[in-house]
Amino acid sequence: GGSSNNASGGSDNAGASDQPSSSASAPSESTQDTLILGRGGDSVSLDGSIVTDGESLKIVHQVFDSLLEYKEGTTEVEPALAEKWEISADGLTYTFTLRQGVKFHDGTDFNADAVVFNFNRWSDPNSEYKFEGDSFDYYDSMFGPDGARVIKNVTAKDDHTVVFTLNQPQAPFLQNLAMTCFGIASPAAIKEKKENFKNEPVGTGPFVFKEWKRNDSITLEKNPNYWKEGLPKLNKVIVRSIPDNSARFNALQNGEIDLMEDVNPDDLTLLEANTSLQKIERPPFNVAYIGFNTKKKPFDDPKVRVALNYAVNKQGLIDAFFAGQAKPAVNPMPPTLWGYNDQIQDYTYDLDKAKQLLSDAGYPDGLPGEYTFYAMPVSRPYMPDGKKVAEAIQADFAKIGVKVNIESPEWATYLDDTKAGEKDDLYMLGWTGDNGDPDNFIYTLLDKDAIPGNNRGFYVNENLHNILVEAQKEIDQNKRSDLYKQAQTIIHDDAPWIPLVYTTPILAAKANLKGFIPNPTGTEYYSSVYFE
Amino acid sequence: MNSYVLKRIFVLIPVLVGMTLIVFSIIHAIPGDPAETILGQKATEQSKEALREQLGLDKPWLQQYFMYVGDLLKGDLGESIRTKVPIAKEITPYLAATLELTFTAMLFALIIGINAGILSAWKQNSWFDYAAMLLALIGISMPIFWLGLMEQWLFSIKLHWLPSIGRMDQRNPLETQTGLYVLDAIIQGKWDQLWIVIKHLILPSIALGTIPMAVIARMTRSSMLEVMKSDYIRTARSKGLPQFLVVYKHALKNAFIPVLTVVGLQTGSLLGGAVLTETIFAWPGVGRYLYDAISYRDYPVIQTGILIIAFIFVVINLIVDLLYAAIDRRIKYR
Amino acid sequence: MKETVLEIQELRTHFVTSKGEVPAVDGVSLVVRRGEVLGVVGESGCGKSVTSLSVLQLIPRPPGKIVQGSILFRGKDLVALSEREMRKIRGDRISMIFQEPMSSLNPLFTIGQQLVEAVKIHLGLGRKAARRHAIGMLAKVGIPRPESVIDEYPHQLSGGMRQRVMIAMAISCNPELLIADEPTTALDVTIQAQILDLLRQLNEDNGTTMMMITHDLGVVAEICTRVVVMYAGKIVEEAGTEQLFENPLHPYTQGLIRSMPLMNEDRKRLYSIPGQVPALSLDMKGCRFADRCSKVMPICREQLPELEDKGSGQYCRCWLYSAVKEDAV
Amino acid sequence: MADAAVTTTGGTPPAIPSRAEGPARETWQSFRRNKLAMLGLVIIGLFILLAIFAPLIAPYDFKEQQLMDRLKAPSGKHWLGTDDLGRDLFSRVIYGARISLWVGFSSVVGSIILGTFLGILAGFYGKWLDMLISRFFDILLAFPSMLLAIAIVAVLGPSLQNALIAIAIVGIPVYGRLIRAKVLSLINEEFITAARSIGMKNGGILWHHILPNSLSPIIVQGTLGIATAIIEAAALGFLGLGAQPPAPEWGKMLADSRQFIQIAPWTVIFPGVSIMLTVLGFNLMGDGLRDALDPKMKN
Amino acid sequence: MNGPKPEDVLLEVNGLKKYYPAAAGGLKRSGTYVKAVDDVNFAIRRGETFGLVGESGCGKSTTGRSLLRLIEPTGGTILFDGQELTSLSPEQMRRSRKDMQMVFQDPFSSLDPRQNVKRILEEPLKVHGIGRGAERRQRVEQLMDIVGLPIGHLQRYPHQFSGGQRQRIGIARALAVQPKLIVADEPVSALDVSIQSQVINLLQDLQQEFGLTYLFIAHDLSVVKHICDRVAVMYLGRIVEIADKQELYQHPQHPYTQALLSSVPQPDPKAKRQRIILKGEVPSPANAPQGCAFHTRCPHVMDICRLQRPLLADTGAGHQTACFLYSESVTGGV
Ligand SMILES: Nc1ncnc2c1ncn2[C@@H]1O[C@H](COP(=O)(O)OP(=O)(O)OP(=O)(O)O)[C@@H](O)[C@H]1O
Ligand SMILES: Nc1ncnc2c1ncn2[C@@H]1O[C@H](COP(=O)(O)OP(=O)(O)OP(=O)(O)O)[C@@H](O)[C@H]1O
Ligand SMILES: [Mg+2]
Ligand SMILES: [Mg+2]
Repeated sequence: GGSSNNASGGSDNAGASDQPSSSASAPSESTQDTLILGRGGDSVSLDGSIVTDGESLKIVHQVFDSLLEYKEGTTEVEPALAEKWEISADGLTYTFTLRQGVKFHDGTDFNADAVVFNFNRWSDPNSEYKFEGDSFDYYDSMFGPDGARVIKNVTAKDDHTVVFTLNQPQAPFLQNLAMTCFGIASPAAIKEKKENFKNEPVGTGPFVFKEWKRNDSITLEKNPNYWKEGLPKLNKVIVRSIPDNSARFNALQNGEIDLMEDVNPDDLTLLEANTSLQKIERPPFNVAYIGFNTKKKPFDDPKVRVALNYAVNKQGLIDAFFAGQAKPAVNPMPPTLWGYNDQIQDYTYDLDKAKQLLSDAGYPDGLPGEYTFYAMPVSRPYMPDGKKVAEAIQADFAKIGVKVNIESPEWATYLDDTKAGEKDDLYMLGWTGDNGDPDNFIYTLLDKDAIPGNNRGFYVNENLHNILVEAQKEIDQNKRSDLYKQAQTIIHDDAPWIPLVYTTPILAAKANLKGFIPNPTGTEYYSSVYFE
Repeated sequence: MNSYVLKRIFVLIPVLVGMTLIVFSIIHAIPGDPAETILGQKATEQSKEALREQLGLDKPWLQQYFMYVGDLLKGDLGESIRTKVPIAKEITPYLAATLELTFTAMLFALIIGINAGILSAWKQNSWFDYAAMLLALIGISMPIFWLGLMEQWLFSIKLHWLPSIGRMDQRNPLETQTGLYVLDAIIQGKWDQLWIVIKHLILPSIALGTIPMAVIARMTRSSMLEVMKSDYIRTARSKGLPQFLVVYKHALKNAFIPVLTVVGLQTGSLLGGAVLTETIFAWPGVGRYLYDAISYRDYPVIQTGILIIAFIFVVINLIVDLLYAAIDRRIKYR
Repeated sequence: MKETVLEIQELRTHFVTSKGEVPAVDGVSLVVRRGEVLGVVGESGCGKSVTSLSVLQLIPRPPGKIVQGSILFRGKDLVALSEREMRKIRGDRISMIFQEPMSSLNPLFTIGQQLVEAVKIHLGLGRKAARRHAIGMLAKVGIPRPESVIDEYPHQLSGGMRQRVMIAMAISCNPELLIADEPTTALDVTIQAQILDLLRQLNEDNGTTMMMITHDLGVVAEICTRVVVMYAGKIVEEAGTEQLFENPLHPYTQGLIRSMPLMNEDRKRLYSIPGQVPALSLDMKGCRFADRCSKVMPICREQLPELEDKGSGQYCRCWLYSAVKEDAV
Repeated sequence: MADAAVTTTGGTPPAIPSRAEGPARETWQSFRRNKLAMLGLVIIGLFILLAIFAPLIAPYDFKEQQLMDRLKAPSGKHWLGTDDLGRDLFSRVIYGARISLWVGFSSVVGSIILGTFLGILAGFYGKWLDMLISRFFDILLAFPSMLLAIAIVAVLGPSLQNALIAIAIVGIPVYGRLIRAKVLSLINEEFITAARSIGMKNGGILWHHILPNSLSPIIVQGTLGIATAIIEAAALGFLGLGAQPPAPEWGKMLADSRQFIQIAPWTVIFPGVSIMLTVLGFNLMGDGLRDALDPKMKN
Repeated sequence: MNGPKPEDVLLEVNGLKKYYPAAAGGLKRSGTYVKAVDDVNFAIRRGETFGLVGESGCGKSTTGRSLLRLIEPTGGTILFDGQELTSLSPEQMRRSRKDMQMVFQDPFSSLDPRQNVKRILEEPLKVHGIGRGAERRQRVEQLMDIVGLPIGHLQRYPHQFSGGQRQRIGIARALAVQPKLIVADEPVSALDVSIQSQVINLLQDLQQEFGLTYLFIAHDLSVVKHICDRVAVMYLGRIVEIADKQELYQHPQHPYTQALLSSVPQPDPKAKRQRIILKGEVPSPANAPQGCAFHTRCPHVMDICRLQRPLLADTGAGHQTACFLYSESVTGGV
């Protein structure tokens, strides 16, 4: 508290001392043990294996543990449910020794059978635990689709030892296993709850799922038996969905929430001026892009795609909508990731050139007809306001004779629709890396294996596919790096996307919130968070 | 009286049938294949078929309708496509939230509206009358979503007087028994929490209640003026009754009848306006539930949500009708 | 001569409307004496009701206002009284019956609730006593089953019964003056006969002083002892009832009587007063009846005649009988 | 207050004016005396002019973006400031008037045509037809109107046109009932009996007596209805169920700008004020028309 | 004088009935009827004025309107100028209305407020295709002249006229098509005495000039006495007595007629007559008493009156009465 000289008068401490509002009657700040987090969208499902969106995984991350995990604030692999592991020389057999004494939230034991159960559920297309409408997209995209599975089988050697046998070596195998989506679920709970498991998840993580009020809040409570000593520090975490960025920011200023994601770039000045708040930067690890639906004419033509690439003013967008907290994107992966090809020159913003290229492609008067341009209805770390950016781009496209209509169905529908690829001609989306391997960008998003799935443009390039598969099998990181650079060149020329930006997502929190270490992947444990 | 009640209810039957028919048709009015619209194109034929079966789309139209009504009568309100949870179960907390909000808004509208109307009529052509009626006119012209935003801006963001969103400080949650937080807090005797709940209610109720308040104030005023001109008021005055008795006993009771109609109708504006208010104030009510269902194309939820709100509306108007008859004994004879 | 109960002097009651100020009552003076029934007759809109409402200070204000004049009730000027003091008189010492029995009772209260109000206030009776009193009054005005009627609502009664209730209400505090504003106009003849009978009884048995407003000369002949004839806001003639019918002086009164179809004699053709009642306005001059009068003289259009005593209690406002007229022209 | 009624009090013959006055002329005269109503007329007139001459008045193209100039406060260059895409707010507000007025007028005209048709059928021909149509009205009215509009748009898909259709449908029973009640009361008027007694046909009675006499409540309700329709369209726009970008619909503009309420309040204030003013204008005018046309029909 | 000779009769009504279903309070129709007009018989001769008197609600208007089939009668026959009206098709009926017209009671509501006098008077001409252009205009001006209104007032609207003038417009409209019969439903009861005599005189003049036949409905017995040749007295949907004017007023037979006549206040303070004051009020036609409808109030009630309904029977000299006092079977009892 205390007075200050900032712009908004004496109200430096929006949350507490100045007004006798809600927060004032909360128990004194020092003993606060509930974290209220505000974010832009609700989760789609709380079964991490069937979703790919960050808002779902954020919660899944708190409830489930994977065999491995990333060190706080990085993408380095650390032991988690697996204490140690051995890799066979051919890279085809991994033997994990599991942590003992760990229990699921429902009281059942975590053991090798549970691991086997989970992996079988994901890999067996006929598993009785694959429920109506579900698909294990992440599994398919990280470990190959049915028919081209990387993992041959998973067996329990004893109660605490699991053996993975691979069909082929996979370089980022451990990296992949550490992903949130491969959190181990309680088999008993899945068997009991069936379809409803995705609404009432049960894992071994630091927080126990308590309640989900759709589109309002998810309540998590401390797991008293958590295997990490002394954690979690919080008693309770409430994650609220407040779609409007500024409403969320208001709530933070007003003390109604403690931590918010995705600060509106336009609100940065307010945030920095407010001494009762702190600004938190997430290490940049994402890319936002516009994808072409290459199934549809005329976007099956690379010339058209390249032409449109010239029609986007990335720097203008960054200045306008990102408050400078972003860089123009060139490649489908962020420059902070190894293997980034910095030789590639971006397409410049040049409407005349764009027109010229369209004309070359056989469209001297612009593209015929009107196209549906899906713009994200929610705020994402890589894209605070998709609809507005889309509107700006819409105007530029119009100048070169490309008429697009913006549509923004609700988020889950949006993801479904773009995955189906029937309604949209262009779509805006982005990706935050979740395991620190280029594979997780390029293969996941642009390989033909990721159809249907994350390759929402239905972009198929055999050449690229071969390179990516080779890179997966290659163990030597330098060689892999070269392969990925080669892949980026192909992609640049083929232009299945218009890469937009790499952003540094901004979070804001109350000044007295400590121990929050943002992870580049966008998901972090709240277990070490506490209030001063 | 009882036969009057029965008659009123009887008259409602065709309306209820029509309502279910309209709501039932929602899913049929979707252009193209509803199953595909809901599930998306990539859905397997198998899952589409399953959904059609769940929704009963595979049967003849009339049979579908009877099944639908049959389910409703059994209390089965369908299942959400998105969450697979029975809607009857899922909707309850939202319903409570909406009822609390609309009730508070109506209370606010009634208390201020009726009193302003009486005063205006009493002091006809005074500055108070002019000011109140101008304000009321502005009130009925106010887009409530804008009013809500402005309130939020002024009272939460600028002045920090009141919370901007939600029903309750989540750090300090309330054990819910009835789902109506005010009631819960009172039952449990948690007075400081009651205060927090009330503070959360103020802004959205004002936003939602402004239009009904303005309408009620105008109606009360004109109805009072009308009644004050009537012969029986002259009779009452000729008996030498004091003015306050004339106004509050003889006039108000008569003037209240048209006001009551308006109150009934305005609950419709409240229930409809809840969608907007709840969106702005992140109020976890049926309006928002419904709004979300629309964006998710969760048609069973849309159908049921609309049906429930319309049903509440119909019931409230039935109550209003019965209240009439209680106030005015002539009505049953008409 | 009996003592004076009410004396109206030069009463002017105006209404302010969008079309200007309307002098609905334009200098009316009259006297009501104890025990008599004074009739006030005249065509629709001539100001009968406004006169009577002025007495009780029940003119809607705005648009109405008493511009001038005094209304002396037992020597006290009602115009000067405060609303509070006036309330003590209304319903207690002066009470009133209105024309429309249908709308003059509050539809939402029972007969009893409406009857006891005045009794409680003016006679200070308790609940039970007031009710007993009310039942007694209902019986007195000839309502069958008063014990059950008292708990009924107005809509359950017929027009005649309602008018009886109104009368019961009006006489329940035993008023010194009862003003009846067209009490039978809305009723059928057979019912009208019943009500007139009741009123006559009240006058004869209890000696209730009445001011009876009507447009029907038949009613006047039936019940009134003295009559005042009004035309366009002014009194044009005043006389004892028999005198008036025998020897009407004012051409308007004459015309009125001659234009009525009669039961007991055959008239080949009715007399008809040409034209219609003039619209009231402040800038009328001369005799209000001049335009329709068959005996009109130049002065009639110029100057308003005074209401003059023509002997034996008959007064008339007409130049025909005025001595001044020759000088004036 | 409403002294227009005085002409019919008692049997007093009204002062007969030298020139014959039609009801329309009298209405206008009593309307003109009502200052608030005239204010409403002026407001509406202003917005109508803005809408008609938008291309001439608007200093910029309403969809022209100047990303460099985004969220600029009102100034000489941009009278009402710019929005977050650097579009001139003044121009957008002016073009927005087109959309709102169009939606208001056309949806109300639509509901009036259908409502009047059904209302007359029900009121005039009665019997089972009346039963059927009245129930239909009851059913539509059983849904809160905003909700029904949302439901209709949910089925038809979000667009300005569908919003317009929804609003029009929601309005049908309002006018239908009004007309039906009016017809029913007119039918009992003696001049209708008189028309029948001189041998007039039903069609003639409808056309020459019933319709002209039903017009005034319809005009009043229609004017007020435009106000409602504009608010409803804006509400649908606000929820994203109405006009789609880059259409400068006021409700949509509000929704898109609400996140800038703190840093650029003008982006929220001006569209809101525009909605309120137009709606206020129609409400004032509707009130005035009611007092002038039909002093007895209060609320 | 015996009953009218057939060729003299313009209108003959036999067994005319009009029943309205009674509105019931409960769920179902009560099955009872309001017998507004119940078996009414009378005949009107050419050129005479036939009076129909009775108290409010006794069915006078219903009778009058049924004659023109403005109300569809429930039963009975109407023979007009040799033609049976009840069997005509609606279109034929519409055309034959040219010969029978109505004048209404309420001078305010019987003229369309949105039409000026010219249009009001032209309407019947247009409907029956009488004249066109200049001819029609001439006819309209002629009508104005006949009823004594200045031609300069043709462009005026009804509200710009006084009650008496409006009644003249109504009469002019009825005259426009040169009817044989005019049903005048209380044409003067809304008017002040001084105006009333103007209209009565006008009606009488017109009758002379055009040889009109009137059915003159009224509740004012003195007016009826003045204008009519023969008079019928109605009570509760039935005619209880018909006679020539002089006969009826001098020798009323039916106890109701007697009471009625004695109730009329006489503008003659010296005429102290024996007054018959009836007990009670007119029963509602929804539950009319059994037997003679008047027996509940009749001072001469006999046992038979409660059981049986007396028929209208000739008691000599064309005087018809429906009362057991005058029927032979019970004469001995009196
Ligand atoms: N509230 C009012 N506002 C304006 N003018 C009024 C009002 N009340 C009465 N007047 C005018 O006062 C005049 C006298 O009215 P009043 O009611 O006294 O007539 P009346 O003689 O009682 O007629 P009636 O027989 O119709 O009752 C009328 O011309 C009328 O226009
Ligand atoms: N449409 C109707 N539905 C039901 N009952 C009706 C209807 N019209 C008239 N009645 C009833 O029929 C009876 C006779 O009505 P009618 O109008 O003929 O009486 P009236 O003699 O003309 O009376 P008034 O003197 O009041 O004009 C009344 O009791 C009335 O309540
Ligand atoms: Mg009067
Ligand atoms: Mg009648």
